[in-house]
Amino acid sequence: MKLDLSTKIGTVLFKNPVLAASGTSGYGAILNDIFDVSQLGGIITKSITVKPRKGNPPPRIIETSCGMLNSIGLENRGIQYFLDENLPRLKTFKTNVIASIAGNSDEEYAMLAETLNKQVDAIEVNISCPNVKEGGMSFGQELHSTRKVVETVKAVSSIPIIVKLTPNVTRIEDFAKVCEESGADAISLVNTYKGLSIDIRSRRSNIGAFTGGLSGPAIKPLALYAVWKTAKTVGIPVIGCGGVMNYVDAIEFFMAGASFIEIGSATFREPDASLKILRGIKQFLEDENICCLNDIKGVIHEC
Amino acid sequence: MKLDLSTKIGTVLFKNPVLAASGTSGYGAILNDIFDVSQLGGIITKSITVKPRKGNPPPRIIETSCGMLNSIGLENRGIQYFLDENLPRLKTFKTNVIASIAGNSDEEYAMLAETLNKQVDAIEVNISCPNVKEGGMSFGQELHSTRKVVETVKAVSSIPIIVKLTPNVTRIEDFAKVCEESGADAISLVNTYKGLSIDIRSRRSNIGAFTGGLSGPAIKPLALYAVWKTAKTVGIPVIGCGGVMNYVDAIEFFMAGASFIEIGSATFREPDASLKILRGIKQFLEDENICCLNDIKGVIHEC
Amino acid sequence: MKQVSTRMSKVRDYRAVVLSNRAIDDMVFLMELFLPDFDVPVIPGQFVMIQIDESYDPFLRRPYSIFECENATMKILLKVVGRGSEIISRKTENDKINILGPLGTGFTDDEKRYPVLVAGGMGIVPLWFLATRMKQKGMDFSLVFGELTASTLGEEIGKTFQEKVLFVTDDGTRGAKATVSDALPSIVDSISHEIISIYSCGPSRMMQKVIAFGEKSDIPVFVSLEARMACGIGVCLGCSVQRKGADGFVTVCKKGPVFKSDKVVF
Amino acid sequence: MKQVSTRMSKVRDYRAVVLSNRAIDDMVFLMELFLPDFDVPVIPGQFVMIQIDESYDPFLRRPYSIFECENATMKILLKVVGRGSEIISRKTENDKINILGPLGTGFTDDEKRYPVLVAGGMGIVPLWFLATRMKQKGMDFSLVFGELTASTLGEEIGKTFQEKVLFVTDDGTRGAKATVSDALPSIVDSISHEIISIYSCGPSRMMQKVIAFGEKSDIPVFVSLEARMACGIGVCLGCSVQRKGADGFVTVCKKGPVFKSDKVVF
Ligand SMILES: Cc1cc2nc3c(=O)[nH]c(=O)nc-3n(C[C@H](O)[C@H](O)[C@H](O)COP(=O)(O)OP(=O)(O)OC[C@H]3O[C@@H](n4cnc5c(N)ncnc54)[C@H](O)[C@@H]3O)c2cc1C
Ligand SMILES: Cc1cc2nc3c(=O)[nH]c(=O)nc-3n(C[C@H](O)[C@H](O)[C@H](O)COP(=O)(O)OP(=O)(O)OC[C@H]3O[C@@H](n4cnc5c(N)ncnc54)[C@H](O)[C@@H]3O)c2cc1C
Ligand SMILES: Cc1cc2nc3c(=O)[nH]c(=O)nc-3n(C[C@H](O)[C@H](O)[C@H](O)COP(=O)(O)O)c2cc1C
Ligand SMILES: Cc1cc2nc3c(=O)[nH]c(=O)nc-3n(C[C@H](O)[C@H](O)[C@H](O)COP(=O)(O)O)c2cc1C
Ligand code: FES
Ligand code: FES
Repeated sequence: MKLDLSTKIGTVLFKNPVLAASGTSGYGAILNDIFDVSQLGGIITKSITVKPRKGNPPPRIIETSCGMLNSIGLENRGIQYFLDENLPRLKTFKTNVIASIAGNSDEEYAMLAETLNKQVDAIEVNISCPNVKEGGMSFGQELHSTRKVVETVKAVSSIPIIVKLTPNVTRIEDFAKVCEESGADAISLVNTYKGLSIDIRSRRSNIGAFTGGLSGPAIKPLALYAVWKTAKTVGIPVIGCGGVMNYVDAIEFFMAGASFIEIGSATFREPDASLKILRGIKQFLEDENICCLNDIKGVIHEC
Repeated sequence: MKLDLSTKIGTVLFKNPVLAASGTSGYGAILNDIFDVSQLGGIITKSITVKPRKGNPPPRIIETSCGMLNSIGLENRGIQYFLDENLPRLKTFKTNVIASIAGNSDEEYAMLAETLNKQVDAIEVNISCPNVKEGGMSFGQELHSTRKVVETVKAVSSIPIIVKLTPNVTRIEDFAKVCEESGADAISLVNTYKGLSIDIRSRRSNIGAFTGGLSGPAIKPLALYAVWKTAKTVGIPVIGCGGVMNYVDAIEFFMAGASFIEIGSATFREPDASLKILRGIKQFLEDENICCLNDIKGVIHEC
Repeated sequence: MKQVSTRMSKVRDYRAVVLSNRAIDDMVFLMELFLPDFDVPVIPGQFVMIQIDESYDPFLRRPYSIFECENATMKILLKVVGRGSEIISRKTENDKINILGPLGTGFTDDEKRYPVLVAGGMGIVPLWFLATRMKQKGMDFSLVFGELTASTLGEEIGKTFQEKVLFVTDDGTRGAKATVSDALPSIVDSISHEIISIYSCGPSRMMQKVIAFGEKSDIPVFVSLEARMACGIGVCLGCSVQRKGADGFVTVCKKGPVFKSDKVVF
Repeated sequence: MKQVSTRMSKVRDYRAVVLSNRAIDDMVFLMELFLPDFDVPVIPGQFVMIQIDESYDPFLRRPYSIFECENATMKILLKVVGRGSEIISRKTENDKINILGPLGTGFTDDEKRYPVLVAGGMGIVPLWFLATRMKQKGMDFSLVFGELTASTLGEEIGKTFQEKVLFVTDDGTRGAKATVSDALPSIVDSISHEIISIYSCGPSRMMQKVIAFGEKSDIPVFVSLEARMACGIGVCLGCSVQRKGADGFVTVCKKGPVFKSDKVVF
C-alpha cells in the first residue's frame, strides 16, 4: 500500500499536511540549517507587514503551565525586505511557501496580497494577532470586518487565500463561515489566546507589552474543539493549529476534521518537531493500515 | 501589624477571600473530613437545579496538559434534597455558604433563588456550564439573556447575587458590565473553556458527552487576563477563578483586580489546597508587610 | 467471620518515603512505602491516590489499590500503562511521594459463605490483600488467578497462597489453558462448598462474565471497579458508573470501588 | 591572536548522557555531559538549550553557557534559581538529556589588545571557558572575579588561573572588599598594559557599570547578555533587546549573547 499524504488548497497541491506555523519558524532558513525543511508540506512565514515593524518591548515571552505567552508584536522588516532578502532563499526549498500577512487596514492587506500574488504558493491572512494595538485581532473579532478583509484580499489574489482566525470570540465557526462565503480557500485556526502573567514581586506584568498570547499544549483541547466545530461548519479545508506537540495530537486534529496541521511552539522544544510529527503520522497510518488522510479526516462524531 | 483579610460582597462579610469553587468541593462535608473547612472564606456548592439531574454518561473526565476536561453535566439531587440533606450540615461550618444555582429558564433560576433566599449567605448564578444541552452556558453567551437572568434573580433575592461568567465569549467584560447594570453584587469568572480530546485508537471522544470544559493551571493566564479586563470594567467585587494552584497564583489574581479567589481543580491534586493557599497568602502579606488585600488589589497597570 | 465496617477511615494526604521499588515482571513494579504518620485501619479493596510529582503535567493523581499494609508500611503493585505509571515506576529508595488515603469501600465479607476470589491480571491487587487478611485469620478460601502467560507475579501468588490458588493462563503456561471466565463454572463445581461468594477484580469484560455466571448460579458477586478519577474522594463526580436498575450514577471512588454486582452496570 | 570566526557551527539537538553532577557550592552544580555525536568546534560565549525533561511543565528549554568543551565532553555550571534549574540539578549519572547547540555568537578576540575578563557571580561561566582557551594558547590575560562572599567556585577559579585572577567580594572574605564595578577602575589602572579590551558577564547592573567605565576610558567592552528564551535559534524573536542608537531590537540568542557594548541597550 502506497501512503498518499498529499492534499490541496484550491488548486495548489501540498505533498503532506504538516506546515510550519507563522512566527515560530522564521523564514525557513534557520530551521533548514538544523533539518531539511523541504520535507514539510509547507512553510508559513512570520507575518509580513507593509512597513518594517520593530515589535514590542521586552520581555516578550514568559513560560506558563504547559505553554507560553508571547507578545512579539509582529516584528518584521516589511514586505520589501521580505521580497529582497527572505523570499529568494525560501524559494530554494522544495516545499510550498505560504506568506502570512498582517495589515492595519483593508488597504494594507490588499497591498500585501497583491504584491505577493504569484510570488508565493498561498497567503495566510493573519486577522488574529493579539499583540498589536491597531489591526490584528480586532479584524477577526467582528464578522463584518472579517468579511471585508477577506473580500478585499480575494479581489486581488489568484493564489489560495487561507484566513487565520482568532479563538478569542464566542463562536469561531461563524467567522469561518463568513470567510468561506467571502471566498477564502481555507481556514487556519487557532492563533493564540489572550492571556496575562504577573510577577508578584515587582507587581508588573511579565510581558513588556503587558498582555500576550497563549500557545502550547495547554491550549490543545480548546483548539481541537474549535477545529471540530469549524470543520463541521465549512466545506473548505481547515488547518488545525494549537498545541500540536506529537503525532498523536496531529491525528486528533485530523480526526476532528482538519486537513492540515501547523506546528508552532513545539518547534521551541525541538527545532525539528514538525519533521518528527510528519514521520509519526506516516508511521501511525502505516501501522493502522490507513492509506490516506481522508480516511480519518473528521471520523469522530458526536453521539 | 494585624492582618485583615476580610472582604464584603454587598453587606455580607467574608472572613477571608478564599472560596471553594462550585463542583469541586461537593457540599463541604467530604472536605471537612480532611481539613477544617470553617477556615475558608466560603464554600460554593455544586450547582443546584430544580429537579434532580443524573448528569452525563461516563467517561466524564480526561486529563490534558496541565489541566483536565470535565463533563459532569450538573449531576445533583435537586433543590429539595439539598435543603433537606446538604444544607443542615453545611450550616454547621463556620464559614459562608454560597449556593450555586443552574436553571433551564429564567423561571427556574427565579424559583431556585427564591427558595434559597436567606437560607444561605449568597447565591452564585451559574450561567456558564458548558456541559448541558439546555440552559447552562447559552445564558452567558448572549448579553440580553444574561441581563434577563440576573434581573429575574435579583427581583426575588435579598441576599448577595454573584454571577458566574463563561469565558467562551468575545469580550467577557461586556457581560460583567451587563450583570452590574442588572444589579449583580459580584462577578465570578471563569467557568471552564469548551474543549475536546480524542482517543485516536477508538476514534471517539475521551468524554462520554463528547465535549468538556477545561480547567486547571493550563487556563490560568487566560483567566487572569479575563479577571483583569473585568475588574477594570466593573465596580462590584470580582471573584477570580481558573487554575489557582498556589498562593502565587492567588496573589496574581488579586493584583489583577480580584477581591476573592475560588479554588477548583487544585483540590483534586491536594484536597486541602484551598487551606494551603490561604496560609500562603497570609504568609506573603506578612513577609511583604502588607496589611490588607486592598493594598495589592489591582495594583498592576498597563504601561 | 463478622461483618467488617467499611466506613471510611480518616483520610489524609500522607507524605511517604519509598523504601524499595523493584520490577517483578515486565512493566510490573512492587513498591514499598513508609508513611510515618499513617496509623489508620485499612480494608482490602481500598485504594490510595498517588501524586505523580510536583509538575502539573501529568496533572491528576493516579489511583492504586493497596496491595499490603502493615502499620506504617504500605505496598503498591503497579503496572506501567502510560505516562503517569511510568513516572511513578521510576521512583527509587528515599524518594518522597504523596499518598492520599485510604479511600473507598473495601470488600465486605460474609462469614456464612465460602469466599472464592477471582482475579484477572493486575486485578489481583485488592484480592491479594483480601487473601492475605483471610490467611492471617486462618480462614479458608479459593483464589482463581488468570493471566495471559505465566509470570513471576503468578509464581509469587502460588508461593504465598499455595494450594488455595487455581491458575489459568490464556496460553496454558501455568494451570488450565483458558480464560478465567471460561474456566470459572468448572472451578466452582470442583469446590466442595455449597454456599459461596465471589470477589472479583480484573478487566471489565472478565468481571461482566463473572457476574453473568454468578447471576445464573445464584452466587453473590462483589466486583472492584476502575474508572478515571480526579479527586478520589467523591467531590468531583468524575468517576461515576451507571447504577443498575435505576436511572442514575454512582461514584466509584466513594461508593466503590467495590460493589455488589446488582448495584452497577459498567 | 587572530580573529576567530564566530559563524555558527552546525547546530543539532544532541542526546547527552550525564557523566557526573556535583554540588560545588550552595545551589551551584557542575555537570559533566557526554555527547556521543558531538564533534563541532565551540567558541567561548556560546551556549546550549537544555531540555528539562519529557514533561510539558516546565515547557521551555533553558539556556546555559558552555563552561568547558573538549571533543564530545561538555561541562555546564548551573545555579538553581527556579523550577527548571532545580529539576536539571537533580540529574544524576547516566541520566539522558537533550542539548541543542552550540548556539549564538562567541567572544571575538582581538589580538592587538590585552584581554581583561570581568565576571560577576555565575557570569564567570563563559569567561572561564574563554580564559581556559587563552591559557591553553599560552596567552596572557587578567580575570576579575567578583562575588558576594568567598565560595568554592572562587577557590576553583583561583586554583585554575592562579596569579591571573583578581578577586573582589562584597563582604571582603576574599580579595578586595568591593563590588566589581567599583573596583574596576583601580584594577585596570594596575594592569601594565595600555591597550586593553574588556570581556564581561554578570548581573545587568554590573555590566552596565562596566560599560560606562569602558566608554569613559575608551576601552572596548564585550558583554554576554541574558534574556528569556523560547527557541534559542532566532526563529521566535522572543529574546530581543534594544539596539543601541537605533529604533529596533536584536535577538540575544542569534546575534548574541555576546555583543560589543555599543550595539545594545539592556
Ligand atoms: C480504584 C483503582 C485501583 C487501581 N489499582 C491499581 C493497581 O493496584 N495497580 C495498577 O497497576 N493499576 C491500578 N489501577 C489503574 C491505574 O490507576 C492506572 O493504570 C493508571 O491511572 C494509569 O495512569 P497512566 O498515566 O500510566 O496512564 P494514562 O497514560 O493516563 O492512560 C493509559 C491507560 O490507563 C487508563 N487510565 C488512565 N487514568 C486512569 C485512572 N485514573 N483510572 C483507571 N484507568 C486509568 C487510560 O484510560 C488508558 O487506557 C487502579 C485504578 C483504580 C480506579
Ligand atoms: C545565554 C544564556 C546563558 C546562560 N548561562 C547560564 C549558566 O551558564 N549557568 C547558569 O546557572 N545560568 C545561566 N543562564 C541563566 C539560566 O538560563 C536561568 O537561570 C534559567 O533559565 C532559570 O530557569 P528556572 O526554571 O530555574 O527559573 P525560573 O523559575 O523560570 O525563573 C527564575 C528566574 O530566572 C529567570 N529566567 C527564567 N528563564 C530564563 C531564561 N530562559 N534566560 C534567562 N533567565 C531566565 C527568571 O526571569 C527568574 O528571575 C544563562 C542564560 C542565558 C540567556
Ligand atoms: C513566538 C510566537 C510568535 C508568533 N507569531 C505569529 C505571527 O507572526 N503570525 C501569526 O499568524 N501567528 C503567530 N503566532 C501564532 C502561531 O502561529 C500559532 O498560531 C500559535 O502559536 C498556536 O500554535 P502552537 O500552540 O502550536 O504554538 C506566533 C506564536 C508564537 C509562540
Ligand atoms: C469536575 C468539575 C465540576 C464542576 N462543576 C461546576 C458546577 O457544578 N458549577 C459551576 O459553576 N462550576 C463548575 N465547575 C467549574 C469550576 O467551579 C471552576 O470554575 C473551573 O474549574 C475553573 O477553575 P479551576 O481551574 O481552578 O478548576 C466544575 C469544574 C470541574 C473541574
Ligand atoms: S474521582 Fe472525584 S468523585 Fe470519584
Ligand atoms: S529565543 Fe527565539 S529568537 Fe531568541
